[in-house]
Amino acid sequence: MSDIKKYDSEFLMKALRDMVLIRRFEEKTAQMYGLRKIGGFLHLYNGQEAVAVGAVAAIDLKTDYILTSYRDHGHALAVGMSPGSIMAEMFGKITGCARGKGGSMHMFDVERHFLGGNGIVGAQIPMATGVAFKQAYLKDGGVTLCFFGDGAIHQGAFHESLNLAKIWKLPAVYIVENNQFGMGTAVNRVSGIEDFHVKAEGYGLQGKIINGMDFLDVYEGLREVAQDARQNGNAWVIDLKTYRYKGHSASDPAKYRTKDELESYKQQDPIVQLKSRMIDAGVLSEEQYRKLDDEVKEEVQAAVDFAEKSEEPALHTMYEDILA
Amino acid sequence: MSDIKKYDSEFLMKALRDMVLIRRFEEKTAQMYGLRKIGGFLHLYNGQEAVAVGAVAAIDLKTDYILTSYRDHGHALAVGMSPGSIMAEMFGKITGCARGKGGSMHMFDVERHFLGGNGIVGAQIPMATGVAFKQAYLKDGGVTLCFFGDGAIHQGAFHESLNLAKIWKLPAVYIVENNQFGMGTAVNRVSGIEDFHVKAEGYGLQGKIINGMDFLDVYEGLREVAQDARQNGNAWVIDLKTYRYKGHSASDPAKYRTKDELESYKQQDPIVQLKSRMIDAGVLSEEQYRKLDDEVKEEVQAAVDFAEKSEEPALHTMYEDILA
Amino acid sequence: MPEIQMREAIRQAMDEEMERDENVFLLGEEVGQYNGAYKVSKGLLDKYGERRVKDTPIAELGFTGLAVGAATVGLRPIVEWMTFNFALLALDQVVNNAAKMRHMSGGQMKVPIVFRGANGPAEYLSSQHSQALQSYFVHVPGLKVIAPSTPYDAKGLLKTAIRDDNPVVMMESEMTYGLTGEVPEEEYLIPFGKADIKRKGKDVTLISYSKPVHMVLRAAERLAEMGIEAEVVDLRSLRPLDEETIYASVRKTNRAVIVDESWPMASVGSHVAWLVSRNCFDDLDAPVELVSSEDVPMPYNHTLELAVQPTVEKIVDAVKRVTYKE
Amino acid sequence: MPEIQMREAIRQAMDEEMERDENVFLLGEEVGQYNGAYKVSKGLLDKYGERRVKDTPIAELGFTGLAVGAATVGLRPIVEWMTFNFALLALDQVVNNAAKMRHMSGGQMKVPIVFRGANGPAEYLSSQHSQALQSYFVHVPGLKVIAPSTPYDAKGLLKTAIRDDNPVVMMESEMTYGLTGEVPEEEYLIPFGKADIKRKGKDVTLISYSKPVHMVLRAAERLAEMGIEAEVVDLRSLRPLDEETIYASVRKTNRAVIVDESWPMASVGSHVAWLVSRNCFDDLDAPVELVSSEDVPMPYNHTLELAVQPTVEKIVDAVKRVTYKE
Ligand SMILES: Cc1ncc(C[n+]2csc(CCOP(=O)(O)OP(=O)(O)O)c2C)c(N)n1
Ligand SMILES: Cc1ncc(C[n+]2csc(CCOP(=O)(O)OP(=O)(O)O)c2C)c(N)n1
Ligand SMILES: [Mg+2]
Ligand SMILES: [Mg+2]
Repeated sequence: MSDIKKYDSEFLMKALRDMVLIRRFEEKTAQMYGLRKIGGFLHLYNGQEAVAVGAVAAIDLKTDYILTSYRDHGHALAVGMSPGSIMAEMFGKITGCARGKGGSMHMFDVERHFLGGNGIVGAQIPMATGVAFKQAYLKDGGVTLCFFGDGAIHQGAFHESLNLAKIWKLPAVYIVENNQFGMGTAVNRVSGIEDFHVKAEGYGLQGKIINGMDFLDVYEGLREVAQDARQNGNAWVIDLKTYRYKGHSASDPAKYRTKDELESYKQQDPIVQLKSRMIDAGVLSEEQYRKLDDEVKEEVQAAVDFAEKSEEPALHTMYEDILA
Repeated sequence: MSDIKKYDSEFLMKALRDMVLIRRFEEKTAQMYGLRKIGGFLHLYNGQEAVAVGAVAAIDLKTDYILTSYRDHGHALAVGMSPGSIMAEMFGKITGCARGKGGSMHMFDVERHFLGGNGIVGAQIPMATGVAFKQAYLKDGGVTLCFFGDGAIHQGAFHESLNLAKIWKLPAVYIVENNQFGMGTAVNRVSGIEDFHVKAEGYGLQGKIINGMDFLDVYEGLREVAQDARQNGNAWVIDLKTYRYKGHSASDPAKYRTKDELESYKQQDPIVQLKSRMIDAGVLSEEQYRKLDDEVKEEVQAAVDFAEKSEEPALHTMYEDILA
Repeated sequence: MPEIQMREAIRQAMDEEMERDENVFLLGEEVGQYNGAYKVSKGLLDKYGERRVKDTPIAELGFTGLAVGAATVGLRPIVEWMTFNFALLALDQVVNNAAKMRHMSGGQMKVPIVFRGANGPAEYLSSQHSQALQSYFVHVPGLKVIAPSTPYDAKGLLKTAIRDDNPVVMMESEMTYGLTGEVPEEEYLIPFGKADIKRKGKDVTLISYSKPVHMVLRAAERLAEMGIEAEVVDLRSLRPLDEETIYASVRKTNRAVIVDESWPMASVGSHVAWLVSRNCFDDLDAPVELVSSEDVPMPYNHTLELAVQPTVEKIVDAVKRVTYKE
Repeated sequence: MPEIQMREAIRQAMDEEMERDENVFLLGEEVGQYNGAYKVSKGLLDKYGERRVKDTPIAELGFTGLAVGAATVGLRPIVEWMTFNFALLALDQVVNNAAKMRHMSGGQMKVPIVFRGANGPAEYLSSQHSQALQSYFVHVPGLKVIAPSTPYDAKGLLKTAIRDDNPVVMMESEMTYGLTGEVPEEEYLIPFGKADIKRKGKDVTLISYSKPVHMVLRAAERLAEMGIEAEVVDLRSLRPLDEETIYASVRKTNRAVIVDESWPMASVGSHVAWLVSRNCFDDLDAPVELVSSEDVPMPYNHTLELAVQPTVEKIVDAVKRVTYKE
């Protein structure tokens, strides 16, 4: 376990706050889905907060990029997108980050180097490889983090991308956000191997397992790897073990797993863990935490209010945002 | 090196004859292409004869199946298709194995369990996996050999198939017919690793290198592996090292390699090797070889004659062979 | 006759055919333990076991190609694509292998396989998840394509598809899985290449298929109130296409409007519109109109999403144009 | 003006644009050391080096997606697919990412990328290698599609494509790479959405694009001998489509024949045929005819292969039908 004492409290407070923000945001999002303010497929991030927050802390989004799948609210918040623009997007409002065109699965913030939000399982993997290609082409010192699920690893897109990253020495970090299930399917039912970092060898790349339930493990693990990628053009395959608390999407009762399994993961909850370690380290009090949580709740409520009172897109906007 | 003394002369003579047949057939095919009797893409098998012949000897086509790419004349002859039906196919005649519909890239003999002849690089890999699926479904004790080139290994189809073969325990042997080039591209220019059997590990499968320039090595290597596949439902990845003497297709001058490299492979020519080992073992005389070669040449000429005097397909046949 | 849901009709067809023929099996993402993303395969794993109901990894190209291979050697796979949006990843195996194996082998092979799943816009899904991709399949000789609108048609056509010795693509619709309709208890089959007249009329022919048929029927009611009797032709089978029934209707009504939820360009809709234009040239009193989806990717916002698709209003307007009632 | 080959015209366009803009790069199978499977990229590796001319593995989905990603962050990739037959493997990246990234991001992204390569039947290749797949691309909003028939058009359109901030698909033809034509030495661009009248006439409008244009011009000569003056409209750009020029011609000639080498169903050809049928309804003296390839997979045998495609005879016959000269 990493030494929390190495880190200053501001850094830790920001991480904690970001994780709490994601958690509270997703709770609210689920509520809004229940109220039919949000429609379609809604993939929540509860339980996986340490991954997006640890990853963003580990890189520099001035030069670096992040791409992920449809399970993208956590990453969107972690890169600093305003909760209002995310909520408004899910409400289908013109003030949403994608002007109501994308919805829950397609969060984007190009300025913050967050390139979505892809609905086709695995389809962001070649694209992320191309973003890393640009970084190598321009020698701009950046690295690209590509997130995808344990289900995506069996797609041809993954295989083709890894080989390209190797032969062209691209600064890409391929992160299997291994939450143990692809929809209702447990990892081991569809995979010939258990730990995905093993795949790296078949491409002459390096791999590594990271504990995704611990913010500092994610942060330290990815920082090291990102550094190697940007400096040496080594792509990496990371099996990042995590867990999703909710169903695959809002309509999934998740009957395919036991309550015990879920509970055992909640014992290692990333927020609870960081919080208690911070308290132990003397950089956080229960009081401070309550305040932080209250602030976050207000921020989330403000996002809902913003979304609620934003305008629907005008009909003619259906013809916009298609060609540049 | 395997012990040639273990084998009876009939077995060896058949193998030698099959290899010589392929060699002479391909020489004639090239000639016919030069005479414009054959058109389109023509991918010759010279140099790789031990692979198809060794493989077919290693299995039993009553239960087993073979699928390969567009470089398929060698396999077609090895499974016992009549040279006439192959040559006629390339001449576009109605007596061709595919009634003039397929041409050089699409040899098929369903009765002999030879399922083509696929023109899309890698596309036979999922199909072969499906043939193995049927064998597992019916528990019929068969095994499927799937051949493809070193270029095909980077296709997503390869990756997706291997995982399926592992999780469903399919009796499939994936054989990279590694002739060192995909068109003009040397293997190492597009691959992150040198020996492809290494890929097996990423799927929990086993892999193995086989020397494809030696008939007995191919035969013994594949027999063992096929046996394991059929008995235990273990799929395998074989890096079968071989070399093509001619250009990628008949129109390729193959400037991307040195004469020396080509010569060094010709030193290990599979036919010359088997022939001289048979002579050393006392099961073949120069005289017998000449006779065999003469017979083969006649057989090939007969194939040309057959093709030549066969009919063109009638125009209305364009509407046939589409729906069953 | 019992009223059952579309999903149940499709399930029954698979169930009956799996029962009848041991070589029929089902594979796809979540078809087993999860009972199907849209619960279409409910109970089949329990009944037929893991040998015949296969949950696949998310590897559309691989498992589709696997099924094609299995079909060439005697099995009769039913491939469920969770939606056709994901089938783009598998298209090579459909177009270059399933549709051509018989051809390239000079008739040696047959490929008895069914590809099915949800196609077309659902709701609140944005552009990657809301596409009507039938034109990609209808374009290709060597395939058959069906797109039923009712539980009755779906069951009868799917049973025919499973028994067909050729690759058949059945395009369903998430939005109609819950729709109910009468389905007899006795076994029946519906042949391909037979359109169904879902409403008789004399003033205009409305030609559609799949989900939009229901909207077209609503439009026909609206038109009836306006004194226009529309005949509604449900194509059901897109390849082969029942040109005879289409032309017979247009020759009677002298006017045609095609309603198709795909994009307009190079679509099934515009193809049928041309066929009618050409083959009923002397019978037409007005140009053939096409009501398609707008030529834009599907937005997430629900109001926009509905406005992008055909609507009753757009259909009525098109009919007004062809009847010169504007 | 110098006469150069089509392949050289395409090469020049890439060369000039790579010279002009450091962010333009070329990737594909055999485009570098081998100088292109059809020698279209000859000399570019020597001139621009391995950084900007990338030989890829045979991994169409992967390298296409890579290029899409690179385009979203400022590079301007030219993707060469050796042939469009293999592009089916990459279609998901084109349809679901390249065409939709801008849309799904609410206009935040642009995707300046060109996809190009050989499309349509060549010779003696059988069905997997001889397909004209333009309908798949033209169907999709968010893409632009061009299909030039001459070296002049190819160069001017490709340069426009490389400078366009949107995904552009350029469909070439193996059979025309060796065809020569005049190309000026000075720089020029050809805008999208402008058809070109390749021959003036008054009796019938022949509409085509890409390789078949040359056959259509030969048919027009044959027709001239028979006293029929055909106007030949070369669409050049399929999406956007120059409807104005098409209709203006048909309004003059009152008759139209579309010539398209793809399969007929849900094709560009039948779409244009419907557009003309609808929008020139009152001007047409005969139904619009479509001369497409036969609705069959392409056979290897050369006689059959030619018979499957449009021929001068079929075009002349169609013109006879629309001019009632049968
Ligand atoms: C190509 C494709 N196939 C299928 C789907 C349907 N689908 C959406 S999410 C999902 C499961 C993905 O699981 P995983 O990759 O583990 O990601 P997670 O949802 O766990 O984050 C499936 C099958 C899809 N969106 N795209
Ligand atoms: C999907 C696809 N992409 C590209 C091609 C063009 N092509 C035909 S053969 C070939 C090289 C294949 O090399 P390899 O797999 O090593 O097989 P070999 O020809 O050496 O037997 C290429 C690129 C194709 N037929 N299919
Ligand atoms: Mg998962
Ligand atoms: Mg090779």
